[in-house]
Amino acid sequence: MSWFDDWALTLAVFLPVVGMVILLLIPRAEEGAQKLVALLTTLVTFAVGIGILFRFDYNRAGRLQFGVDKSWIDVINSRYHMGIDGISLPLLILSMFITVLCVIYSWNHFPEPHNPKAFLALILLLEVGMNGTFAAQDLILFFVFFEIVLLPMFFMIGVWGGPNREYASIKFFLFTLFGSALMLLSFLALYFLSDVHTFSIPALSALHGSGIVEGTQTLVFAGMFLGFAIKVPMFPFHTWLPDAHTEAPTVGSVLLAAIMLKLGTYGFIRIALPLLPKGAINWAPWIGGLAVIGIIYGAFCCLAQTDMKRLIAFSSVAHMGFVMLGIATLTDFGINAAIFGMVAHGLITGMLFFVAGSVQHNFHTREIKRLGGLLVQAPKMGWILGFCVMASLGLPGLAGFWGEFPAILSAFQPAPGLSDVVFRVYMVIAAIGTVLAAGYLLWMLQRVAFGTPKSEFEDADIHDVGLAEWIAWTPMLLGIVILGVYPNLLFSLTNPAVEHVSRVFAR
Amino acid sequence: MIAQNIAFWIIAVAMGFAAIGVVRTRNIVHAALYLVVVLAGVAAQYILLGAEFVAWVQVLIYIGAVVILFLFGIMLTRAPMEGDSDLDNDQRFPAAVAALFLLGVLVVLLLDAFGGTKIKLDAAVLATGKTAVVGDAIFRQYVVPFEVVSMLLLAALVGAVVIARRD
Amino acid sequence: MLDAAWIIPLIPALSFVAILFFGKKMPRQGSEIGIVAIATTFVLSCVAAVQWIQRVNRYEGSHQGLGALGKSLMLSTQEHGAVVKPVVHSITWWQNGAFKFGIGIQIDGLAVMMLFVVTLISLLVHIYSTAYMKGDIRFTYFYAALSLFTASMLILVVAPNTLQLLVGWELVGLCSFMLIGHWWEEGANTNAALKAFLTTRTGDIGLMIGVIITFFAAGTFNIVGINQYALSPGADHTLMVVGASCLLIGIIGKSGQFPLHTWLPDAMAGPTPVSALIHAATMVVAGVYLGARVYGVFWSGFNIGDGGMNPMAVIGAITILIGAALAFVQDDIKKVLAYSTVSQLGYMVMGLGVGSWVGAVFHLFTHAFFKALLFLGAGSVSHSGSHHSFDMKKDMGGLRKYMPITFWTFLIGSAALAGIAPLAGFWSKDEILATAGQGGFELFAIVGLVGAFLTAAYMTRCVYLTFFGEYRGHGQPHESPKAITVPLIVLAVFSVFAGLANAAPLGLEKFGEYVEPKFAFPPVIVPTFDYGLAGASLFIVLSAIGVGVFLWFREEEMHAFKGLTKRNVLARGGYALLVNKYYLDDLYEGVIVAGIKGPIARASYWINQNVIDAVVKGAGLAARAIAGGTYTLDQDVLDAGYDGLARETGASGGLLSRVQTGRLQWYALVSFAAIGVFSLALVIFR
Amino acid sequence: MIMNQFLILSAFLFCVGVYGVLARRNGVLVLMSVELMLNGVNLNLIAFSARLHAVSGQVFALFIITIAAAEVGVGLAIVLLIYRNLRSPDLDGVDQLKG
Repeated sequence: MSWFDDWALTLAVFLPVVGMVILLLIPRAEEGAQKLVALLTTLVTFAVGIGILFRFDYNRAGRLQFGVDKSWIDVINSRYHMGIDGISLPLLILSMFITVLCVIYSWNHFPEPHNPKAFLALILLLEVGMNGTFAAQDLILFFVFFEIVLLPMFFMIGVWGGPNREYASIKFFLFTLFGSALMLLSFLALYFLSDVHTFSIPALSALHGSGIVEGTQTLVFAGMFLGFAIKVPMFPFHTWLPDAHTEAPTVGSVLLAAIMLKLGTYGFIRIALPLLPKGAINWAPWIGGLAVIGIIYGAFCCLAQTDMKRLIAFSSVAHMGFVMLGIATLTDFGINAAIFGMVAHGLITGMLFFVAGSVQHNFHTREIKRLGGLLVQAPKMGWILGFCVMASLGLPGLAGFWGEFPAILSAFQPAPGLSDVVFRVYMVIAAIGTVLAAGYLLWMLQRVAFGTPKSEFEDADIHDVGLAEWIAWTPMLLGIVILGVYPNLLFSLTNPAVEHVSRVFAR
Repeated sequence: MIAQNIAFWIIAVAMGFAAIGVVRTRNIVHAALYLVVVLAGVAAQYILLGAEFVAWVQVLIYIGAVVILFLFGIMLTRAPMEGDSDLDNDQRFPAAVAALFLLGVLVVLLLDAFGGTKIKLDAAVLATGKTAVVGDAIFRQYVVPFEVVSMLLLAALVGAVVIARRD
Repeated sequence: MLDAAWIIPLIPALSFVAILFFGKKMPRQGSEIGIVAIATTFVLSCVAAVQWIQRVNRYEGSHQGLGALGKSLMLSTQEHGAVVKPVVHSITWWQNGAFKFGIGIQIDGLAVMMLFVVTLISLLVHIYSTAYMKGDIRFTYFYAALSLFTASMLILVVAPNTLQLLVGWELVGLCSFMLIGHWWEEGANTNAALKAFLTTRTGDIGLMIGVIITFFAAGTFNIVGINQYALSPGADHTLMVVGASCLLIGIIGKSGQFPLHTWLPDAMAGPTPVSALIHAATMVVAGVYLGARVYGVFWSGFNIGDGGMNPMAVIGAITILIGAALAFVQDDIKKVLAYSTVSQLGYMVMGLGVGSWVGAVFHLFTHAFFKALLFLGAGSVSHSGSHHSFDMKKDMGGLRKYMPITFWTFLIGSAALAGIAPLAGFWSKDEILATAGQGGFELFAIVGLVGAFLTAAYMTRCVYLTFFGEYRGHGQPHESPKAITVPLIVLAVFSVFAGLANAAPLGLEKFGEYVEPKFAFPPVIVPTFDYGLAGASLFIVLSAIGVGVFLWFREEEMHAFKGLTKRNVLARGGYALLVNKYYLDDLYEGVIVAGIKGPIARASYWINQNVIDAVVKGAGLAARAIAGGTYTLDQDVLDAGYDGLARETGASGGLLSRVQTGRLQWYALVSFAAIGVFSLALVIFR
Repeated sequence: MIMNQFLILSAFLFCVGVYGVLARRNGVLVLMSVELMLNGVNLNLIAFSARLHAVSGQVFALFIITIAAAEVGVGLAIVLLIYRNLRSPDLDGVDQLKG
């Protein structure tokens, strides 16, 4: 099986490309074949993921495994360097997993203007970018994959989106592109400032930014911060998110919420913190502050929403605030919580967007005011919505809690060098955020699911959860429960790898 | 060496005038003929530099094929054969400035970089120009680019047909 | 059984899953699964209780003399081996960094007592509901939720660490949300459910932060560890004060203490059996249970041993008065009971606050029986007597003739609640008051007595309006079926005799002996039975009943009232006072009752509805307003800023677009010029 | 011989070509000017080949010649197309990219 160890990541990243090429060769009329090819591709990719899960050495989760290190662009000493450890593994698997489910969900939910061929090809391309980002261990490689993701999402929103799609897609593109430009600048700065002139992430993180003075670190970190924070998105760079989510097709929203937002937080953990520890310490209080502002602010904005999808989108801002708070503590505790929060948010918010998409599919509206009595007309969907709402507001026993509570907990005692008092204030504010979260989510649940159907939809032809939806949703729902009941599945995996990251900050 | 130097300067001056003729003449057919002079001069320079094979390829392809192609083009587009003042556009002056500026920069750069460098035309140089040597290099070292260029030619052929086809 | 107590919460949890998936296919729609599961847990809990008692006895047998002292002696290091330790088992649940978090069980007297109470009440509620909820559209779902509710509460009860406690706590909140909003077609019900969840969740902020603070202070989530740390001389007092205050906020939210009690009456929107479960055994007592569990933190944080005043006792005392006063002006029988619960929970919290651990827990124990009895009785009345209405003034009255079992059990429950010796409520209330009086909290003892007076009075009113006078409803009242009356009788028996578990003058102090932890427990005082106090309290209660009888019975025709005093024990007790009605009339009617019934009660209700509730509502509205503002800010300022930026870019683009002639050669010219310039720059700045 | 003889000559050819490309209106003439530029580059390559005794310069010159032929083919086709559409081989009329 040693060939598998060598090739697993390459396969995981580039199999979707193969599928995409095959997909593009199929004539446009044969939609069945197109769907089948897309499904098979994602399934085979996911199978590779399963293989990785089996072959992964959990006793050495802190080290890079499945490493590939081949020469790529010699001139700038950038290499085709991939590898995964306990931090990337869950996210990589999540990405493969969600993509499969998205393809299944798409089976009979293609948004206008239909064209499954292009749509599925874009999903596959998106998967390349996402998997690649989580596997890349070279800054340039990372950047390339990071940017690949933009393109399919841009088209997905711009072509298959809602009425305001052009505005949303361009806003999304410009925001993220602006961030990545500064990020690339920071990468280049790192290359030239470090003594070894390399883009290798492991090599650079082994240096811990030694040789770069504190002021420079702070500056370079600022560039990365912008790049990643826009992707996360953190307050006040979040305004692209509600528009993008509102306009994006269901699958686009799911992928956006479940995976793409994690690219930013992942970037913080993988690149920004280990490469520039001093910069991180200088920035951490500000990041934490923006994070808690995001929590409260996102919650307030949620309360003011009339559109279901927009509400969920703003709730992402709040939830990613918890993740960022965990990261900002710079402790292993907080970062573990953050990774858990990322995975949990991926599953839960992904599910919420799925349900919102199906609601829109049935009612042709997302106006909360016009909805009501979902439990009467589509009881299963209503229950699933209730379940997701409960998971999202951080009910213990479901996945959301384990991202939220430990993040709050970690803020009590941030890494040495950070002010205890400041972070304890953050802790209290974040705790208040949990109540607001319960408020807006239950408020939405009440108005969408409870009560009786409004008169305009009394005779509407409403389909409850169908087969494709069941197949796509059940694994996610199970995932939410399993991670909620036994969180150690994830914590034990991420912990060794996170300790590598946080060791620099420990006393 | 002196003979070669003299030959260089004669050819170079001829080429220079011919080149200016290409871009300044008012008769489009004359331009094509000036171009022949320049191309032949370049071929001669190749020979001076010992690149015999390339020189003959230059003569065959450029003078034999490309210039004929141009003449066809001139005829097909029914360009005015006699003198026509309207061959230049209105950005002649800025274009000249840009070109001269570029030339100045290049000359300064070249003088600075290769001020005293000389070329010795010895046997070794002449050996590299041999057809066998060039062929060897193309079909061993550069066989992949060669194939790619072949594909390119094919594509250009098809492309030219597709573009120019009357549909 | 003590070591395997993890099975106890597991069974209802499995039953929840089973009912969810197979309930609809079962002949009785899943109710049988729930009942069998809960019955099994009840039996197991009894076994656990017996084994715990044996364990304590065995221990005391081998440490003769020491054991008797153990309770009253201070915990010190020498005695570590000499006290009964709780049975603690824990496995690693998750691990984060250097911290390991366990899940498991901690079984001691308190846990065993709670297991018994929770499973018993839950079992009776399950049985009761087969009749009460018959034909409900979501019958199966109701049973599933009941199972989950019980499971969550049991998880909370057996929790060996604060984290598991928090998990159970939140799950209990979820289940109460589901059950209060059981009939979610109606907006009022879902509003109540939301209010309950959000209010308790507000309290949960406190709990969450309290858990975090105690964790960082003690370095562990383990309850025993936290208590040990809190009681050790080296404990950080500041952290303990803050931690205790935060935990107190959690208790206030969950146990309906002033000022977060407003959700409790609204929670009556749920089905009556659920109200019984919430008020007697699960949801609201979770707060008191938390207080009893990590008592060390409160003891140390609030300096309870020193007497005087502390936030916990004050909150409890205020709640007693507020709740009791509010109960007067309710027409809805369930709301009377709800406010009564608020008031009784106040006793428990105050009991904890004044150092009467045993009293508070004992009151929790007895209260569970009679309050469940009262709620189920009210449910029985509405089910069979008043056509599914809970309005005492409009749809009830005179029901004692039609529903004798319900009437007598309700009467027993009321008497127990009012605190008439020798029923259950008397003993537990007296224990709290005695401790308060002897532990330096005299003021609170007086508040407790006032509360007792009010309690007795409003219960008299409630009983009168429901069961006496003329029937005012429109249905055909009849006695309820067996599934309803049997639980009532069982509970009535417990309401009568449960108090004897800790009746000092009768030489029975088993409750304190077996329930009170000996390990990592603060040196609470054990009050001596005070006949004076007990007598005073009894007198107050009886006089209150008399006043009540006088006030409410008198309003009806005289013959009904006169006949009543001959037949009715309660009324006869108040008869002596009625004889003297002429010179007491002004006093009662003019001052006390008019005061209480009129301005004070109305004022507090008004304050409750218009100030406190308004604060809750206002907070909601303000949040909405702020939300609107924030959103406007978001859309009009931030977003507009970005859009403006884009527009500017566009405008400058327009300026530049004149350069775009569209002509290839112009572009080429620009390019070449640029190349020239850059090359020159390269040459110069090389 | 001095290296710069050839290099400057090639630079001269290149710049004359640039002028032609920029200033000529007729498409065919523009293409001719492009040929001038390419020849300048070729001369440069051959000069370096001689200087460094390396055959690769000549090989690249050959490639360029080939590509130039292809380019003329496609380029003339485009000019023809322009002529057919605009009734004139002039490039001034091709300004659809105008902003």
